Amino acid sequence: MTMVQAIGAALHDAMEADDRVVVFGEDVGRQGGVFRVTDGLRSTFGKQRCFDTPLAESAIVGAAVGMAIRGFRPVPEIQFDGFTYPAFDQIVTHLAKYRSRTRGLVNMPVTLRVPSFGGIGSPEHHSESTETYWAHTAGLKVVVPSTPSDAYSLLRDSIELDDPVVFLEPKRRYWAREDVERGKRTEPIGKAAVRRAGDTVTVVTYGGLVVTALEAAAVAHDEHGWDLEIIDLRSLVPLDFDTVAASVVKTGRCVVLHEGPRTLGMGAELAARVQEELFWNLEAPVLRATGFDTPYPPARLESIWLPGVDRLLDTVERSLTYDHA
Amino acid sequence: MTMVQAIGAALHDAMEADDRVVVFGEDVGRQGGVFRVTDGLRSTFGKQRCFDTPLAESAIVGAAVGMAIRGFRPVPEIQFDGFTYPAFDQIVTHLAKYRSRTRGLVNMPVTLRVPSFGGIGSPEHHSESTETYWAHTAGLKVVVPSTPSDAYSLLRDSIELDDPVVFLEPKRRYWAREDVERGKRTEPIGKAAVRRAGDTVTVVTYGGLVVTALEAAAVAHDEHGWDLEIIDLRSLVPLDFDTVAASVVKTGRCVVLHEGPRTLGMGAELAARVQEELFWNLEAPVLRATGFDTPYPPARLESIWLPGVDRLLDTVERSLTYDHA
Amino acid sequence: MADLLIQGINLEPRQLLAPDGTTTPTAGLDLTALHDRLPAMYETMVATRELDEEFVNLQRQGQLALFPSCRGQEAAQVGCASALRDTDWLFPQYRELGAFLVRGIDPGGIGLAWRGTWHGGVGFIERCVGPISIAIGTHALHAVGAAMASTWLADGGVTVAFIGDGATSEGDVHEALNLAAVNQAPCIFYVQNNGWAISTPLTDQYRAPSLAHKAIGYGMPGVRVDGNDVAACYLVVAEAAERARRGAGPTLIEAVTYRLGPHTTSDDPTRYRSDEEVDAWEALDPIDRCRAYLLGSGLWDDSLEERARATAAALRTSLRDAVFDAPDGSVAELFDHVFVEPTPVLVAQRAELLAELGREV
Amino acid sequence: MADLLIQGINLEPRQLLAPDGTTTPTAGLDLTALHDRLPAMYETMVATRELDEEFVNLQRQGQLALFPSCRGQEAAQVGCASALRDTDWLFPQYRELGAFLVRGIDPGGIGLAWRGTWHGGVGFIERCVGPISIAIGTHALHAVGAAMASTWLADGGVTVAFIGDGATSEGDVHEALNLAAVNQAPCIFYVQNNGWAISTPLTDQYRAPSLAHKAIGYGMPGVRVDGNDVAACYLVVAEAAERARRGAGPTLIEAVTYRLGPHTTSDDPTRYRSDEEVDAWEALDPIDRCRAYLLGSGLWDDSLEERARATAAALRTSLRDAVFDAPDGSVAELFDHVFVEPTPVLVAQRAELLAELGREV
Ligand SMILES: Cc1ncc(C[n+]2csc(CCOP(=O)(O)OP(=O)(O)O)c2C)c(N)n1
Ligand SMILES: Cc1ncc(C[n+]2csc(CCOP(=O)(O)OP(=O)(O)O)c2C)c(N)n1
Ligand SMILES: [Mg+2]
Ligand SMILES: [Mg+2]
Repeated sequence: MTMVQAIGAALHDAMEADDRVVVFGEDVGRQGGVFRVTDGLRSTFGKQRCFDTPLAESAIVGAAVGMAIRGFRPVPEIQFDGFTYPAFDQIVTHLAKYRSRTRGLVNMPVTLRVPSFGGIGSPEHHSESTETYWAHTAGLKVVVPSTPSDAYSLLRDSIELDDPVVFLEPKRRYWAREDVERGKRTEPIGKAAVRRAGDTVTVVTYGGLVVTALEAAAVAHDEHGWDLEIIDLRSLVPLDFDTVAASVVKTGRCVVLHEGPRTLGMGAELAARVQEELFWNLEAPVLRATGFDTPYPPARLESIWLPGVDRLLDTVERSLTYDHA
Repeated sequence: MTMVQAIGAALHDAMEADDRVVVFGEDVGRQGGVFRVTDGLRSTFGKQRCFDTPLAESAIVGAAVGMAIRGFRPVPEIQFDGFTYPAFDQIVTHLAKYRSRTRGLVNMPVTLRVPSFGGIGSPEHHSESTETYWAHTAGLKVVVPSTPSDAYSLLRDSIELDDPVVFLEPKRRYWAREDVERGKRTEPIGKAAVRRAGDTVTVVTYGGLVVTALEAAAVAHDEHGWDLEIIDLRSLVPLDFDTVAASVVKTGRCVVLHEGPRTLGMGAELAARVQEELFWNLEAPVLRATGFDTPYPPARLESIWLPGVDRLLDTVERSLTYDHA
Repeated sequence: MADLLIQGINLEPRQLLAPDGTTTPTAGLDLTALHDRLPAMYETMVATRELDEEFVNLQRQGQLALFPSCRGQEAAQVGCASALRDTDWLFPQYRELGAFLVRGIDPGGIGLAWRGTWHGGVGFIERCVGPISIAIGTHALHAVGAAMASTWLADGGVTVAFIGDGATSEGDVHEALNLAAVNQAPCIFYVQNNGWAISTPLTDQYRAPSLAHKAIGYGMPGVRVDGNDVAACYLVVAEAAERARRGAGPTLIEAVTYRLGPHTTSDDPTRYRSDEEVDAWEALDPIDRCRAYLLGSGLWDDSLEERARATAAALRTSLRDAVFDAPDGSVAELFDHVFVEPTPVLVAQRAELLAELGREV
Repeated sequence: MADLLIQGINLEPRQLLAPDGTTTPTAGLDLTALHDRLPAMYETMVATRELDEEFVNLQRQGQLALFPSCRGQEAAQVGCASALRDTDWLFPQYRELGAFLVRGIDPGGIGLAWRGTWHGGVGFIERCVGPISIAIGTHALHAVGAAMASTWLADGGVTVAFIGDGATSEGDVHEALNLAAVNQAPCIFYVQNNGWAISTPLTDQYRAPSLAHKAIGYGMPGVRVDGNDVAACYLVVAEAAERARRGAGPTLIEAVTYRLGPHTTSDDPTRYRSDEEVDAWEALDPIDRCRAYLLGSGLWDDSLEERARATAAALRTSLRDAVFDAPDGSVAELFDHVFVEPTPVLVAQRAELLAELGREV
């Protein structure tokens, strides 16, 4: 099953399990979504439970808030990462705060699905890393799967959760295949996965770059004899700091890998946390292999702009050779 | 002169110096702004150069982009921090990227003034710390004055700059008084100020909390004999890391103070940078004295939620007593 | 009057009660059907006016941080809310005290919002009313989502979004109107056009012949109503609600009224509007008008006024009791309501803050 | 036809040329005044059609990442842009190839956007055209700001925002229409209603009688025009531009047309629409219609077709030359255009990346 199919299966199974689950967004109905994620849902569940909206992202999220107030469990889709911005106010002002504002009386079991990140040669505004905006905003959970089976499981969990989840789907992994056992849950939201054990350097990452990190680990092992420990965060809020800490205690070195701009990217928070809590365990500073502080580049430049195996290995090497210069 | 008056004077002087400068927003004309910052501008410069807009923040920023394309230097106001969110898309998608998209042909000399942050007992959505959203977004400069004379000077500089600036005005300092010499510039954007020299711990902050830090420094000195070095960043983008670094080299300890939520607040970026670049200079991890990862509290709870002298001194003490636990 | 019919929408607001309390000879509407309801609406309007004054007093006494008075808009709010069922959802902006009282929301719970004890107020949701919503225009979309949910639940419910004239300029209100129309959602957009958005007059807010005319661009009915005529407001909303309940979709109603007081207690309206303008609207007071009609139509009896004053007094007392020197609430609650289960970061931060407070004591 | 007049706006689009190329006997508009302009518009429509095909070819050959064809919308775009001055600003969405050619934008510069060499394209601003704008609806506000600037500069300029039917649902378009109306900005909102927003049909997009009807809610003139009639599009825009230039404010124009091709080269329209629908619109081809009129009115001469084909061929060649295996551009440029002067962080990151690339070589 591809990740696209796994997500589609999760939506199907969630809709089957609970008729309060409704799926909507731009082109998710008739067309089954521009990536075909929602293919078949309209014919299976009817157009009341899977429908096309007008071209209005704020409306998509705002209406979801209203539906949640009335007991539904909306799973809206925003067509691409960059189009969450018109809905920013509804997400930050309401989706994130409604529970607080109503003193816990109204939950927001809304899962906002967003095909996200770069790497597939898309046009402008289609490759944004938005996670900092959500993770900094109190009241949102932020989930980023990296494999089809996790995508299935984390999406089912997200839909069942009574909190709002921004569910960032790494488009560049949409066509990755894996055997997915339908109905089976992997680890819950809030639990990171150690994708490869190692004791040389801890690499913390998520989403589409988990594969990059694993590739780099293979090279590092073969060419340098370094054993990288690769941690896939799976959710950024809640953050499974314990798993990160256990690894850093072991390796003494940590590199964070993400593709969004470096300034105030997740690497900033992880570096801050790791040095705050594991200061004396560190043999070198926490380093960041990331995208740059520029707008996301045009398609032809993305492969050199994005952090790949080279940038990660350079950074790992800097960590390993760091000394009292 | 109060900070309100200093900002008003800067607007006046900028409009007088350059007739391409236009000021607009909700209630900035007839009323002179809800804080009276723009008082008198409409009568002095006419309603073409200082005007009220409909209640539509995206329109305010989007129109500013269009005016800038045609050679104007718009200085729009968003009435309160939380109301930048409806304009988020225009700010992030266009204001920040227009210069890149046009390959440097079109500058965006737009200064977006935003009465910001908490501390004055305002209702919901009127006390937001938005700086992470802007500082993480490539293409925006982010300026935060802490004194009336800096507010005057930094605003004049921002308006003269050909880049877009998000100008965050700390409301709680609006009524602070200082002798402001009209026309005089303090240090330029991108230069931090050492507000108090000291060699015990470096405290990095900005905006309304600079005063808090100075108060804490006085207490620290009197009660504990600690000499805090207080750095006022003045601009978050560009960040004057050299000034921070020089201080940390001297003190070996650093605490970042800001009022927004801790996760991915400016403290995260500063901690990451400091440990990346000054790892061997640190005697303790960079620590953060901040707001919490909750929505901004109602007025009656803000004073205990906001980081004050106590929280800062506790954090300084943790830095000083940090050892190999 | 024909020249007031612009593009099929009547610029002359629908009216049943003329300012002097006589019946307006309009549209053959039967006012007697309302006779059993009018006394209660009168009572609520009086209570609203008085409770509003108490809010202002409490703000002056430093007990509240801020208050936005609804003085002058009592008929628009009470008329509208009275025409609905208690299970119909209302999504207010912030100035809808009259509607809150119709719903029986405890004044203290409203007061806690303005005191700064809890954002959004307390006791709203339990009455099918959204929390006080300060981010202008945003709640209109919640109303549409809730209305769509009503259709799915087939609960016969109608949802009302209260919107100011200023709010109509926000993108969210446009998206809400359009989404409701496309889905024929049982939703009423109830615009209180009170002449001002803080200091911004209508001429700087829109150029349409009226706000009701915006309905045309969404393919829904639009109607103007005299917002100082409680009977007309009631009937226009009742009609729209009936239409919505039978699946005929949303309606945009513009209630033409006036904000007699300042925008909020922090505002100084003399900076932007004339006394003459205010005086002209004072003469159109919605409560006086209703009383005059009740008197003229034989519905009046002095016990009504007594009852109204007694209700008002009780509400004032209950407000004072709830907010005067009210305790600040617990900071721990802030952490507890962010998520259903706090994250590890929140657990740690909560403990940190409690430790800090403990140390301070 | 009277029943098509809904709330003062004619649902029957204005038309000068009937589908068979004869003159529609409408509104007494004088077509002969357009005779010296029609051949050039025909030429540009043909060039647009052919260049559009070349774009599609290049995408199939892997030279472009994506392309949104404007096939079927040539008259709407060429007619509109031809009615304006070269100094009038245009803010396109992304599908306006016809308008780009009227402005003489180099096809290669357009191609670089779709190849993925530079966001927004190259060579637009120099021709008073905004960059390709993919974030739907957002650029409408830029048009209003630019139009307000025109008023202040007293340059007699008119600004046009090109908007899709889907785009009308976005909050930004509402805010733009309202802001333009309130300021009586010299701005034209030119909606190409091409029947679809990707897979979303008009019935899921709005419920107004037409998109032109939205004008009423903003207090501006609204007009429907046959978007496959280049003469009608020209005249309607010329009228609106004249009105705008003399300070009479904005206009909303709905050009009723059809997207004959897929949404983009990535789209498969058979998933959501019928061949019959497409065939019906193929029969209304705007280029055929213009040619038929030129033939019937004696304006035709064979050299016109030759010239058109030659122009088209030259544009195709110029596009191929510019984009085929075009170099990727410099990553350094990315850092250089973020700000006027790069920040220290950007200087460092730029050096870092160049070092990384250097090491790779
Ligand atoms: C998104 C947003 N922008 C700005 C404000 C500041 N503000 C508060 S009330 C108000 C005016 C609202 O006018 P209107 O909608 O007419 O309602 P009224 O106050 O007249 O009842 C403004 C601009 C806000 N609360 N929210
Ligand atoms: C804000 C935003 N949301 C979603 C999209 C994805 N998208 C690209 S084109 C399109 C449909 C646009 O339809 P319309 O405005 O009718 O223009 P057309 O493509 O028909 O020319 C959508 C939804 C986008 N580009 N921007
Ligand atoms: Mg108002
Ligand atoms: Mg379309």
